[in-house]
Amino acid sequence: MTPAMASRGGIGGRILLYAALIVLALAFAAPLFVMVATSFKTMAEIRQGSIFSLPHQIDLSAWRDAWSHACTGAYCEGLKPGFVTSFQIVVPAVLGSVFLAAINGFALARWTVPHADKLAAVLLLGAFVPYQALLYPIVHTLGLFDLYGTIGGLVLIHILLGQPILTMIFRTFYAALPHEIVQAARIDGAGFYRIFFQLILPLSPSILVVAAIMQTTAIWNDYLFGLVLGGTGNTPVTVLLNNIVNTETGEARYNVNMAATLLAGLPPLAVYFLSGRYFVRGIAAGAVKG
Amino acid sequence: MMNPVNRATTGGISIRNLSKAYGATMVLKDTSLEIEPGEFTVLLGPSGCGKSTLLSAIAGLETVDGGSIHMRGEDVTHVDAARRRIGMVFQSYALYPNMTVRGNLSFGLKVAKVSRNEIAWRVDRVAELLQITALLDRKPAALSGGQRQRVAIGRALVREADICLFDEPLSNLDAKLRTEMRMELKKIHRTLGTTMVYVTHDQVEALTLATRVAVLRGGVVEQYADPRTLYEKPETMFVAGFVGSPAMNFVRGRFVAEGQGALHTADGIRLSLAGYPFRKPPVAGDEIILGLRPEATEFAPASAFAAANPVEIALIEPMGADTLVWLKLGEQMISVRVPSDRAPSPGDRLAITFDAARASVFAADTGLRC
Amino acid sequence: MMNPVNRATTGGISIRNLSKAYGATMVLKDTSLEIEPGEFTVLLGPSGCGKSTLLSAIAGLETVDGGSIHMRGEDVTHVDAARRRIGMVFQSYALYPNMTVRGNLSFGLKVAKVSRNEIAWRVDRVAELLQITALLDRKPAALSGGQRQRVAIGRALVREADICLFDEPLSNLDAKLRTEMRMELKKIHRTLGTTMVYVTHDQVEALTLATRVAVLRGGVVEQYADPRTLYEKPETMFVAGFVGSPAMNFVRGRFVAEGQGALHTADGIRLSLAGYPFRKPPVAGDEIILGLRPEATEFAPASAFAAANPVEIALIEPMGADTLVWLKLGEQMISVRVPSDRAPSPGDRLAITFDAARASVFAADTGLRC
Amino acid sequence: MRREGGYSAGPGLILVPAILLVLLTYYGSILWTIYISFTDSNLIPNYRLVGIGHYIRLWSMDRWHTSVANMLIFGSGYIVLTLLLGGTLAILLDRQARGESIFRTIYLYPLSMSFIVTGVVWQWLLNPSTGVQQFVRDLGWQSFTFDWIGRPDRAIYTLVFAGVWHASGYVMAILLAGLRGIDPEIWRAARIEGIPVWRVYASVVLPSMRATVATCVVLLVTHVVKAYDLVIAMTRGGPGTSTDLPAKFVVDAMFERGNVALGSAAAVMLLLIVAAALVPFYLYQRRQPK
Amino acid sequence: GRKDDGRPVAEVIHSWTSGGESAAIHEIVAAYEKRGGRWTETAVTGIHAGRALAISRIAGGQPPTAMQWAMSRAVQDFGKQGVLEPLDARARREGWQGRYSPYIYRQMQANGHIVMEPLAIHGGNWLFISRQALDAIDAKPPENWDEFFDIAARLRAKGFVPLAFSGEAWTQTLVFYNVMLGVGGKAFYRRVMDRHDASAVSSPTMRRVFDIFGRLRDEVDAGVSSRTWNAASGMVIAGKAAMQIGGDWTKAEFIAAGQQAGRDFACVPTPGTRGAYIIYGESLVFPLGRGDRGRAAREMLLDVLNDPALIQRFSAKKGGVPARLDVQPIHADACTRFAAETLADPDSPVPNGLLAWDSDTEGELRDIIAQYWVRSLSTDAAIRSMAKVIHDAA
Ligand SMILES: Nc1ncnc2c1ncn2[C@@H]1O[C@H](COP(=O)(O)OP(=O)(O)OP(=O)(O)O)[C@@H](O)[C@H]1O
Ligand SMILES: Nc1ncnc2c1ncn2[C@@H]1O[C@H](COP(=O)(O)OP(=O)(O)OP(=O)(O)O)[C@@H](O)[C@H]1O
Ligand SMILES: [Mg+2]
Ligand SMILES: [Mg+2]
Repeated sequence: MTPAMASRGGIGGRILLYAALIVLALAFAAPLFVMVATSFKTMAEIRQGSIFSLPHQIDLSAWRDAWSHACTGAYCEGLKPGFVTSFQIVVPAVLGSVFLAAINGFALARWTVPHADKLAAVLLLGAFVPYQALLYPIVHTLGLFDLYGTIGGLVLIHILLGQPILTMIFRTFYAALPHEIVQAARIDGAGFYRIFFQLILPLSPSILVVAAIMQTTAIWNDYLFGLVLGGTGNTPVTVLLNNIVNTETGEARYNVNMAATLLAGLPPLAVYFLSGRYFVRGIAAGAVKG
Repeated sequence: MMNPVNRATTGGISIRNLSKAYGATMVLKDTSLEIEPGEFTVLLGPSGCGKSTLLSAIAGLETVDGGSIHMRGEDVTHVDAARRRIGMVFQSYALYPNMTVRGNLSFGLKVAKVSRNEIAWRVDRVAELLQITALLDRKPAALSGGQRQRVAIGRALVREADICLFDEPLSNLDAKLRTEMRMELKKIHRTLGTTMVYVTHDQVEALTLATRVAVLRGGVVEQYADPRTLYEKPETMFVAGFVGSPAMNFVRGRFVAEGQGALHTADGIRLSLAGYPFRKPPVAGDEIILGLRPEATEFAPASAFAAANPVEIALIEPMGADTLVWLKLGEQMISVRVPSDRAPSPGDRLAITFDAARASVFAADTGLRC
Repeated sequence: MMNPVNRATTGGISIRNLSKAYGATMVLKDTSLEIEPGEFTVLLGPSGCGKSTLLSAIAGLETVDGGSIHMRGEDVTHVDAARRRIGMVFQSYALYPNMTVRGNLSFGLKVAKVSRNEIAWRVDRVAELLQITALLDRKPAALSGGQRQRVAIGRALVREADICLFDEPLSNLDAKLRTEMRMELKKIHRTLGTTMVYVTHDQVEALTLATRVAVLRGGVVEQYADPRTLYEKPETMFVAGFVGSPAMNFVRGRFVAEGQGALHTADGIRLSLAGYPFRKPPVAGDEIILGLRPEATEFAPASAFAAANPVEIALIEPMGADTLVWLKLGEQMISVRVPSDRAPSPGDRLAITFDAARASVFAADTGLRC
Repeated sequence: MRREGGYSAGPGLILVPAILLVLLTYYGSILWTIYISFTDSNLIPNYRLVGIGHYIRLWSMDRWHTSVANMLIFGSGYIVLTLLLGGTLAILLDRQARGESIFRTIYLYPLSMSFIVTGVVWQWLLNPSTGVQQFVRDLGWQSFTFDWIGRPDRAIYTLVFAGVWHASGYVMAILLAGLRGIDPEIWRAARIEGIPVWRVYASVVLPSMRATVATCVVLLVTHVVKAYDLVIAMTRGGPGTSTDLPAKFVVDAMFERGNVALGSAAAVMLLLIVAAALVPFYLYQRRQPK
Repeated sequence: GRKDDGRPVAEVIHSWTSGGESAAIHEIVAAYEKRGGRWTETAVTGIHAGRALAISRIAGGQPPTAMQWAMSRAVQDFGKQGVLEPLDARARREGWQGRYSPYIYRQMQANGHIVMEPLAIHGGNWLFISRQALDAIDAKPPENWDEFFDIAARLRAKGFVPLAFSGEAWTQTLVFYNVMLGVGGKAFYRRVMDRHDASAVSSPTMRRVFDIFGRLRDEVDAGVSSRTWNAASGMVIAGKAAMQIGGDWTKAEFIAAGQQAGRDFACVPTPGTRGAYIIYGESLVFPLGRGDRGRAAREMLLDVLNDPALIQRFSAKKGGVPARLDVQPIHADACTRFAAETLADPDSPVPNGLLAWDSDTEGELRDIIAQYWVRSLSTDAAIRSMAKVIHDAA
């Protein structure tokens, strides 16, 4: 869409547009407001007051506790230790899974792969298996290859489990690319990888961002595999968060819980925010007629 | 670019019994075409007749359903496009949107591991030739239609392949540039001896550039001949009607054996065919069609002729140097091209004359030349 | 389609001092153009000169940086495209990819709440006209380049707006179809009196269709005149060189006052300008340029002429009916168009003759007609 | 979608190991799960076959029927509303709004927050005595009632709210990436024809993004099928068993109720249901002209 | 990081993650490391996650040295699968039989082997009452259900929510068992819970249990269904609600809010349950198969746990009473003292749901009770379903 289109509908349309955007943003942010407000309250205030009220005074102790004091087992070091582990898992797993899925999606969409349709469908079906049902075989197999309890094993599993949906997303996206561009590159003598790296990847910033958002979210927030496959010592943030927040018979400190959740959510949020400029770019605009 | 490397004998293409369907639509039907090394073959035909499809098949971009393609003497039917070593210009440009013009031009060379200097040199050379030097650092989205097309041509030329395919490469260029480019292509073809297969709608392009023109109709090659033959001795009515602009006029009637043969139209007009070199004269009474080129037809004041074929001016189309005069010959319309300064006035009554030796006669039933 | 509704007086367009830049690139510079109601204006100019941009500005698809556009007497500079009530054909077709051809044609009418019957009738009519009836149920992806273009034209025509904009609508059609479509467009224009603004590269289209042609150069209108005037009395050298195909020949030299004036070239050739209707004759010694149309130039056996201007045949380009003969006049190249049957043989030595009254003379410094 | 007729070995080389590994992970696990469902595994898996008893018991359980019925109710509401809201957001953002990046991040933020705690916030918001109901009553509308979370017949819809809030950003991101790939000339053509913007979206843009929309649907279906955290965080399946979902049924059976075989049988049934639902979809996709 | 310095590494899975729990487990960690071992752990809260982790690790051949497991039927099933280390030799050596009450000692065995070591005991039949509320109506804590409803009515009149309650199914089940114990007495309770007597379910007593349990629905407020038990405690602490039924872990909420047992709130047995103790046991089990290194760690950990002082400190921080009879609670407040007194009677322990049933049956019963609570099931239907489930389980 060209900037000229922005003028469409005039000032009135613009005001309506922003009104809609803002109202929706407020609605989306309401739970966030409750969380932030709660995180700055003392427990006494939380018990007494309304969830919508602003804190009487800003109490930062919950944030401090969540970051470095809350207990998550024998140790009371807050979420802090988990961040390193989580980054160690998320960075390679997101890069690996997005990258692999992009290649596979492109190959399935635009290249002669025998039975690509069926392959894609069979692959996709995998996305519907509840992960819990995969748990035992995965633990068992990882154990066989001595990968159990290692970050490497966990990364591998995240890469594999992300494939069905990601591959589908990339395949759909690449199928819509004007195919003459790929043809021209083939005429130019470029092989699969060159076309992929020099032509296709630069054309896909928006979908790469989508995939990265999906994977960052999924892997950062993954609890089950991080818990079960991480083994001892490789405890990601979510497991710590869960230990802080979830309690069956211990006391609940909602302010700490909220602060911890907000803290744990920051890295993905940063990814969403930073990915913005890549989103704005359209693809292929105008390079192809017809 | 202009390295006088003689590749003249390397780039032959032989297309044998090719067929291709999209679902139920048969696009190519048992198409065969022998393109000699160094030849400049133009594919001509109405929109949708399968020109682009045939070109794609040659490039290896479309799988074919049957038949084979040989290139440089080798069977390449199942060889990947990337390994056919050709250049190609796409009808839809297909520029790489993420790369600048320079990137578009040098991509293929980089792939081929041409040295940096050589790339820079070739790109500059081609850019100059195509008058796109000033655009080298723009991306395709910031180019006009014609500019994009020139970049697309440049991308094919810069590779210096011994086979080059063009799908209507000049259609979005202005006349001046088109003429220049046409001459450049001809020069390139002469210098390099590259085999060129060229799809166009433009008669002038087809006739000036081609060593041979293949006229396609519904995926079938109707005639494959040098431009002069094609123009003067079209084998079928379709070719006759399709080649030449303004188009050949057709006058329908029955063959009568008077004199050396004549044509009688339904509304009583008689045209003598004296001097026409029949291959096999039709039987008297057969329905035939007389093809007259607008420029090979003239008119004279009506009085000088028999009252049997008076004509009336229906429409006058000025076309710059010439003017096209549309005449009513009985119920049939005929166009005559005259220099603009000799154009008659609307309403004048005239009669036409023509040289039967330069006309064409077709059998009405088969459409084949008699 | 052919409803004889007279809209002839409704669709005037007045463009005043328009300017538009893309970043640092000034595309339109103080462009003005008065298009009378019912006029058929063709925008002609080299690739990248701003034709599409000007058309987009008229359509309201691009904001302009300065100037104003009036339509039907009203200022529409800031009126949305949707409310300018126009039809438009895009250079890149811009068909709706998810809809069939029928859907593409009828979508706008449906939105405008035209009755079902009326829609069906109009679509069928237009489809027939454009020979796309058989394609009505296909989607754009399954069409050839030319077929897409016809659909795009259909989408504009079916709206029956009193202003219609065309961006190279016929560039992907074959000659036959192009001729037919050209005539159809002319007929439509006559019948409906629609104001048409038409971008093309095709000389023939420009000259046959236009009531007036605007020649653009770098976003500036160089001349805006009827085709005949444009062709015969180009105001600038640029127009002279741009309009007409094959292009006008230019002979550069100095004006000398001998007889009624003559041109002396650097290599000693003398050409008499006797009979040329100077507006304001140049000063003797001024550098001037003589423009000769290839078809308004003839040659005679060399012997019949002074030894001062012998010519040599450099290249012969057969173009079907005619042949273009390239001559060397001293160091300068001149093309002459002759009927193919009267083409000379390569190597012949000849001399050229021309009618100065039909030539053009320009001042070399300003490029303006003298 | 036209596929190039190439015969390059490149894509085969990358596809085979990657996809095989994915298929092995999923289908190996699925086969294992199928096997286990025919054994008498209880607390931990074993390999003693006992036949189809678990399937019979499964289909005789009210709770399973409730789960499946809930999945249909929740699934349709969730998918339809998420698509509508996500689509609306994508379209609003596509209109060249200033601050797009900020709005986009706000709409995406729910994704980054762990459901463990956002679930608590939603509980508060939906709780008649602390949340929206009380808020509105405090504003003076005393008769306002919004107590769905406590009503067995309505609680399932509250899951829809939270789910839509959580996932709309996803759908927005995917659709936005698709919208950015639409040929800008199409917009120009539509403007000339005087077609209202919404109509262009509805009749041209979204239909030509059908594959992308389908991707979103598939993605959302996987969410529905796997919906576990959501229920746990919001209602724990209650009131009673009124918000139970199949994934929760599976996990409960396997890990809480020490009945791995029954859980496996439920997982297998779930997969069969999904496969049955996907087949028509797949056939429809294939029938589309490419 | 998995440094290998030759020290026996105890790898422990547990779910003691909240502040008090963490302090408790830290006592064990400190003792273990003092002894020369290295402690690594996977702490995980949530019964599903914990089980998923534990079972998948055992099934996947990666068992931990020890794992926390509530004393339950499930652990006995576990033991029967042969995946837990028998502790018989050590039990004999250290005289475990005399160390635990007979009831608990019975629960420690599977297939005739000792397979778990209990650390602390919690009680499940407590009624917590806000002093402020009691004072407002000038009443004493109720001893039976009639008194309970009487007090409830008066509390409501004063603007209190009589009973703070949550929407979690397990709390509903806990309260149901409380009512069953209070209404039917120990004998009836054991008939159902120990002997799995389906006919008891069909008896009029059970109908009365359901009725009274059902009447509790009138004593709670509107927001009950989406509340956690902690939030329910918060209502009592904040003075909005008056009473809460629950386990002694509930006390931790009151303590954390700065309240004192006896002064700010009272803890008494749920009406009709004086002299009975619904028992919850916190214990460790030791999966088989970690090789020599694993065995060394396990033995060292068991040696550490043999120390009565450690158990005493652990239980104190954990908020329960020591599982061992030979260890006295320290710093006991009113509630703990009362619990210890009750437990001194060997006839007082009765099972909680986990001890009474295998997990599958327990879950099904929980579903029935939860559905009854929200009126998705009538009394008749609930009794019928419950009878069937218990009949099938027996
Ligand atoms: N988005 C853009 N950004 C920068 N420059 C642009 C952009 N669009 C067009 N231009 C430039 O503006 C000039 C005019 O473009 P326009 O498309 O109007 O040319 P045109 O006359 O239609 O040419 P053609 O005949 O090749 O279609 C060209 O030089 C082109 O490179
Ligand atoms: N993907 C497709 N599916 C179905 N039919 C197709 C497809 N592509 C092309 N066709 C049809 O095949 C025929 C030949 O197409 P092709 O593009 O080769 O024509 P062309 O001769 O290049 O025409 P033009 O001069 O208009 O570009 C056309 O009738 C077209 O409608
Ligand atoms: Mg084509
Ligand atoms: Mg243009």
